[in-house]
Amino acid sequence: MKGGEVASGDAIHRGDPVIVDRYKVDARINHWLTAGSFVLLALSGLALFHPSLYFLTGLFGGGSWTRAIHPWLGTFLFIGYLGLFIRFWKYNLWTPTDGTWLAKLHVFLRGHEEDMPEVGRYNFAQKCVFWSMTAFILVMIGTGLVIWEQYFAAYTTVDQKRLAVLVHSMCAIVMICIVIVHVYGALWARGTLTAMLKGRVTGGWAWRHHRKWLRELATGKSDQTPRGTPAE
Amino acid sequence: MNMELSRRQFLAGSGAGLAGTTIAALGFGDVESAHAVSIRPFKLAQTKEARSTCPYCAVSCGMVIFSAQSKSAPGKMEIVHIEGDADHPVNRGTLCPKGSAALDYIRSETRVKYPMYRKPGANKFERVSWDFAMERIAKLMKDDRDQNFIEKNNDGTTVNRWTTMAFLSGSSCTNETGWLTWKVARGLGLLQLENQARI
Amino acid sequence: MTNSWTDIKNADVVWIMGGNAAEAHPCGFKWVTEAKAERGAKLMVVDPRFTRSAAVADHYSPIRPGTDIAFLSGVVNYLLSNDKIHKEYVRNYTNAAYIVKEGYAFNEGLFSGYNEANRSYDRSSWEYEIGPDGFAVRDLTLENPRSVYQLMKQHFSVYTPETVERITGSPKDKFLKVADWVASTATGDRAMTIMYALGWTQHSHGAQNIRTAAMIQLLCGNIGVPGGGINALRGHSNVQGITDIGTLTASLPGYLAMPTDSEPTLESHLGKRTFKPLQANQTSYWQNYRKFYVSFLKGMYGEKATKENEFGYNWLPKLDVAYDCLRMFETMYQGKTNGLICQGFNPLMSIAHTKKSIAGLSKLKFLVSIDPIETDTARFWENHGEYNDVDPAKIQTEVFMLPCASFAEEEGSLTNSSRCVSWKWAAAEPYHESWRDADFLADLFLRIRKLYEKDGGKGIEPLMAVDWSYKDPLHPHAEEVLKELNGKALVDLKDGEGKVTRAAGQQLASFAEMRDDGSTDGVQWIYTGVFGPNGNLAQRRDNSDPSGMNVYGSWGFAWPANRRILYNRASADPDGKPWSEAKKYVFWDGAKWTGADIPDYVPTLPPSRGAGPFIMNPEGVSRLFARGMMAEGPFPVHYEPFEAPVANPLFPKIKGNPVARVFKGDMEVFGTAKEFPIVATTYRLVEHFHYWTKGVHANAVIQPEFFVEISEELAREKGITRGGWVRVWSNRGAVKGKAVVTKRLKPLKIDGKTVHTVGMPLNYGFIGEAKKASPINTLTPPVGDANSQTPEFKAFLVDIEPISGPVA
Amino acid sequence: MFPPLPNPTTQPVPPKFGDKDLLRRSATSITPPEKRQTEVAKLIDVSKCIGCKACQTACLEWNDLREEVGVNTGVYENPHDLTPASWTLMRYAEYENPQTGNLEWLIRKDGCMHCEDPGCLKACPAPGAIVQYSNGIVDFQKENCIGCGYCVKGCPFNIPRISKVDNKAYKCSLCSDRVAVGQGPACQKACPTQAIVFGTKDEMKKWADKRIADLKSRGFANAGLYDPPGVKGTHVMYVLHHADKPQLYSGLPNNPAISPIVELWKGMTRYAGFAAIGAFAAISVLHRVVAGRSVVSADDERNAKMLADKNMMKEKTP
Repeated sequence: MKGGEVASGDAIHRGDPVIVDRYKVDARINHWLTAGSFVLLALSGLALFHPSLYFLTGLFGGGSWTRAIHPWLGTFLFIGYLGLFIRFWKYNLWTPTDGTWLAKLHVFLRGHEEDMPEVGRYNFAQKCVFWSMTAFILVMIGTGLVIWEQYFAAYTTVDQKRLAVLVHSMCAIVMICIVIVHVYGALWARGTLTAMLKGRVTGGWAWRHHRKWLRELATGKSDQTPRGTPAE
Repeated sequence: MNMELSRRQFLAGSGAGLAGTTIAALGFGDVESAHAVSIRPFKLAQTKEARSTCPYCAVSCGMVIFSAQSKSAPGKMEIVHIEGDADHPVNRGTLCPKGSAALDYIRSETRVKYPMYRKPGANKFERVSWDFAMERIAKLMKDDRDQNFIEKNNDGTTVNRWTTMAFLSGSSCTNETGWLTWKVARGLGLLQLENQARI
Repeated sequence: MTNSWTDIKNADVVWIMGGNAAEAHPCGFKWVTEAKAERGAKLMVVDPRFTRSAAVADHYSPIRPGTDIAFLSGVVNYLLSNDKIHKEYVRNYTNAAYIVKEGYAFNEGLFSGYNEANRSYDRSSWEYEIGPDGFAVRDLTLENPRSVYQLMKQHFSVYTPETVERITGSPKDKFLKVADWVASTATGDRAMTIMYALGWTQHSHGAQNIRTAAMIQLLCGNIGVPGGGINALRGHSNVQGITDIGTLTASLPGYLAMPTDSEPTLESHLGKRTFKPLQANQTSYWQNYRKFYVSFLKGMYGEKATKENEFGYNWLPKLDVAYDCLRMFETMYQGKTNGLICQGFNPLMSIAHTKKSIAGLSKLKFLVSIDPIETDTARFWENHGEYNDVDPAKIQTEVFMLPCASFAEEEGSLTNSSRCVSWKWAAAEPYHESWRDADFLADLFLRIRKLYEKDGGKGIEPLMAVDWSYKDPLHPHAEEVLKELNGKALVDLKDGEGKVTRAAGQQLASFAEMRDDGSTDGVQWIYTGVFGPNGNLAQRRDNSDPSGMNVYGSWGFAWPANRRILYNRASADPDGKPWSEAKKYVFWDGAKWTGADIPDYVPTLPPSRGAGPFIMNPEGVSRLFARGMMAEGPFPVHYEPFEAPVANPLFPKIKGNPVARVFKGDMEVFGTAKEFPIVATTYRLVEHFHYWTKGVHANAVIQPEFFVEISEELAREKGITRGGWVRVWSNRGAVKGKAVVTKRLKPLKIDGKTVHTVGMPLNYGFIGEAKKASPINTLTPPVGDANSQTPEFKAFLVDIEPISGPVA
Repeated sequence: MFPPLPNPTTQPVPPKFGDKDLLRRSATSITPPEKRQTEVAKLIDVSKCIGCKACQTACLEWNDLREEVGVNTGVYENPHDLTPASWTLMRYAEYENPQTGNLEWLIRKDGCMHCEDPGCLKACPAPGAIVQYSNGIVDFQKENCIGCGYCVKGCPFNIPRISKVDNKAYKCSLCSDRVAVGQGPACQKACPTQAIVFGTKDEMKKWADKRIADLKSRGFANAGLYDPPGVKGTHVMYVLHHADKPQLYSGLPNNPAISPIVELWKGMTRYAGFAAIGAFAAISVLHRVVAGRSVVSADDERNAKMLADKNMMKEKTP
């Protein structure tokens, strides 16, 4: 692929350890706002999903408020995610490496990333999260509008609403699962959270998880052929 | 040290995660049981009832009219509900869409509230007092009667009629009003006296 | 109504025609659904539209508006030619056996004695042959060719099912089913009730519509029996009572007559009206006319009414001509009326030819409207765009709009359609600044009197002669007025042996107690008994039904004499035995008349005396042959409406009703079938009451806007879509409304020609909460029935076109 | 005639049912009373209905509802549909009967059917916003309603409406306040032809049999009672001349039941959902335990340093 793996603002700072800038501040704000709205959405959604969780409406000032706020949070999340999408979509495009990477997934899960093919800014798993979130958010906003009584009741039949509410709740579940994976991934790979909190990672982190990205960053040129010797 | 940082963050995060359940423990869960069912209190309790007759068609259904102390005009009774009189042999408590809505008639927005007067050529009504209206009407009637009352016709027969004045009498008025109308109209010598019987 | 609302439950066949009881009288209609549910009665509806009455009917037949006489005459012909009549009833209780005198004739659609110049008849030939004994000659075999029976057979023979279909458009099979069901009640053990309303009266031949129906009922023996009768479903809650009172141009209370110029003395008036019997032993109750008249005068003028001054007879205004509504507005239109008081009346909406009404009202010096809610009439001078396009500056009328107490804010008595007088109590004081009608009338009358006392003026004597001795003259109390209607003894009333039967000052128990010597008063003889010595019977609320025949004799008071079914003596055969157990009602028990009701008969007069059951008539029997009573003739004839899509198929030369009154200049406002090919009819909607409820929110909600009902066929033809706007115009004006395209209206084949009918509700105007609309009478023709002058609202000609929408 | 109930009393009377008689309560698990109250029912005899709309105005007046004045759209229905302020509505259908060739004007009073198995209540997420009394009345509790509109989706008859004003759901309450003092619903009291009668469900079924027999005698072979089993019966029932074709009556459902979609949504989805979430969380924890954390080694740092130094020195030297 042409565009390369390097996003604007990515940079290397020599030193020990080497520090690499991965996320600019606006990207981080964008991410955390989106993340926050997701959490609130999940809580308000679950509150209306099952009586045993209705108590969660307490967090939003009661049932009516929950009902009123939830769709607006959804709208907010949609916009937020749109920002992330515009920022990162090109680094999430399919590359041949993703195929070989996927083939050695078991190795990755065992934590032996040193034996994995070098990946760019994002590995295959992260790309999956990215694209599935994109897809589900589209479905959620769509079905969400259908069941947004206050403004859109008139535009659809009851049967369409019924289907929408079913799809909406099912997709919500799947999304929550994906986010669990996403969050776990971030916690599992030590140093990852810092990327989103402080915006930087150590060179070692980059070398281990996104070597191709690091190389490009260092050489300034996008080159498919790995230089030097594989890490031992 | 970055790692340390992140760990602390993580704990903090999980702490936040706990918050929900803690709140539950604090009794959010009791929200349900706090609410009791509410059946609207029966609104006719403590009202005064009067037996009346529907003002509309000539089935003349029996009505029960419920009234209570007015909130707007203290001391006055205000009609709060109307329904059919179940004791009435004809309607047996039923009412048609007009009768069922008779309350909206009594409190109609187009109800005349005060005597209103329209001057010749004017394009609006103005509010006047009853005394002004009645005095003016009596005057207009007397003047016209004095001009146009016929005591004897050409053959010299006493006819005592006043043909330039007309009275349309309402067929929803009571029999008593009807008779007073007849008496007043004929007493003045009116022949142009009609009601809705023909139309 | 001859019978009562609750009596409808006793019917085996219910025939609704010229009315729409389910929509105009829903709570009375309950007794139709009860008859169906409880005794398997059959309901048939004949109407130009498939109405909400038809929705629950067992049989429906369409009909072209204004052709009811042809349809009904077809039934008469069916009954006579198939001999499906109640022979004994017809022979003994109708004038079928009476011989009509020589000279009476009918040809080319006209009866003997027609005078084309003044559009009226010399009715002298429409009479019985009088025998040497001074009584009318009869032939109880009914075979004499000049007997009413034979003349009828001949007269109605032209109305064959085919002819009926040709004129009315009612398919032959549907017509025959109706005729057959009618015939099924000519047996004495089954009864049919006929329910009609303004669908029959609002025609240039309205009275004859009803007469023809009455004849059918007589032929079947359905008058005077439970579940039978001919029942007029009246409009307003007290239109019956107000009609009884007689606030009608030519009426006195209790159906007594106003004096006319040709009756200079009381005797000259009474002489004409105290009818001698036309058969031996007949009651001819109108012989008592003078007692009622004198008692009335005593009530009207009290002390001042004496034998010497003919009880004040000459104080009453004398009628030069009858000022019915149509003439009223004609007179107004001619500028001959200066003042008008509208008491709970909205004439701008209810009188034909609105353009003319507006012009008339504009010529008034002053208009007074007293009504609980605003009426279109009170604001006739106000510009409401296309709905009432007038220029206030050009209208010099002084207008007073006075607030009146609503029904719930006053007490008094009302008389329902089945003549039952019952009391209502006030639920609250009058709202806002409104007055009770009584207070308005008293105040007005006393103010005018005061002005005369002060300044003098014309016609003081008759004005001052009126008795106004109420406890509080400014606020007459309802109960004292009802007492006045009932009447009392002014001196001790004694019987033959000098025994006091009624002490001076006591209320009379019955009009039988009334005297013609001034010793009794009582302005409303038919109500006498309502407030007798035992108090106010209108307030009775005992709803027990001792006979089990749905007769509630202890609820209120039904005039006359608390009778619930009129002519009920006819429910028994000449020997006084019930025609059948099923219809046992009033009968002779050997000593007296008894049964479920107060006998409409002298209680102790044995059947052997042969007095007929129709005691008001000098014949003692009912009239199939109307003698001189009807303007159009003794038998009904099919005349087309003044605006008809075809020429009269029977008598092509005759336009409309040959004796209907048409004012000078009004002939021109009629449209022709060439310009206006579509028949139009107007009607009430169940959701609304006349022109009031457009000002009542909830009713405006459930039927908010004027519309025009048209058939799918006409819609296709004209390119009109459901809910789209249409313009309907007649030779007198145009209205606009939404189109309700429906299967419930169908084009009919009339005399080989396809005729469309459109229907329009009359309940909308430019004042109120409902959407504004032009008054429907913008379209209707200003011609009335020849007897009652009821306007022809139910059949006229229009054209229709789709439009884009009104220019607001 | 069905004996009319006496006029209402103006004396205060304690309601005949309440909290203790709850059969179901939305989003709440309650133990129903061991003794159930006699089931009540409103019977609507379509064959006696004259479509006069007295039920509509009576309902407006009794429940203090203020509906808007609309327009005519070429039909008799007004308003054009049920609304938060119109809990009942006359629906008119013109049907040309192919058997008889006669036109039939089928007029049906639409409104809440008070199902024995109430879809609205089952769909409702707000505890106590919808309750079902043991006498069969399904009532909305405004103060608990959150306006989510789930009841709309749950109802097989498409009855509840959400107010744009206060965002609460509204529908016929069967005049629970009147029934509680021994009166019938306002619409039933008004109905001029007793096309609406009210009593115990058994009484109503008996009464219906009588009406059905009458209709059959008048040639309506398929006359029958509409008490759909799909919702375990209703407490508002119809007598229909064509019980075999309910849809003729302005689309009365042939065989109504809570939509399978709603059942799936309110049933399986919940449990599957929680299971899935639980599973993912569990797997994560498990993976953490088994695979440990992915840690950056010193080598990695060194390699990164080498890489950085190499390239960046290059850049420096001219």
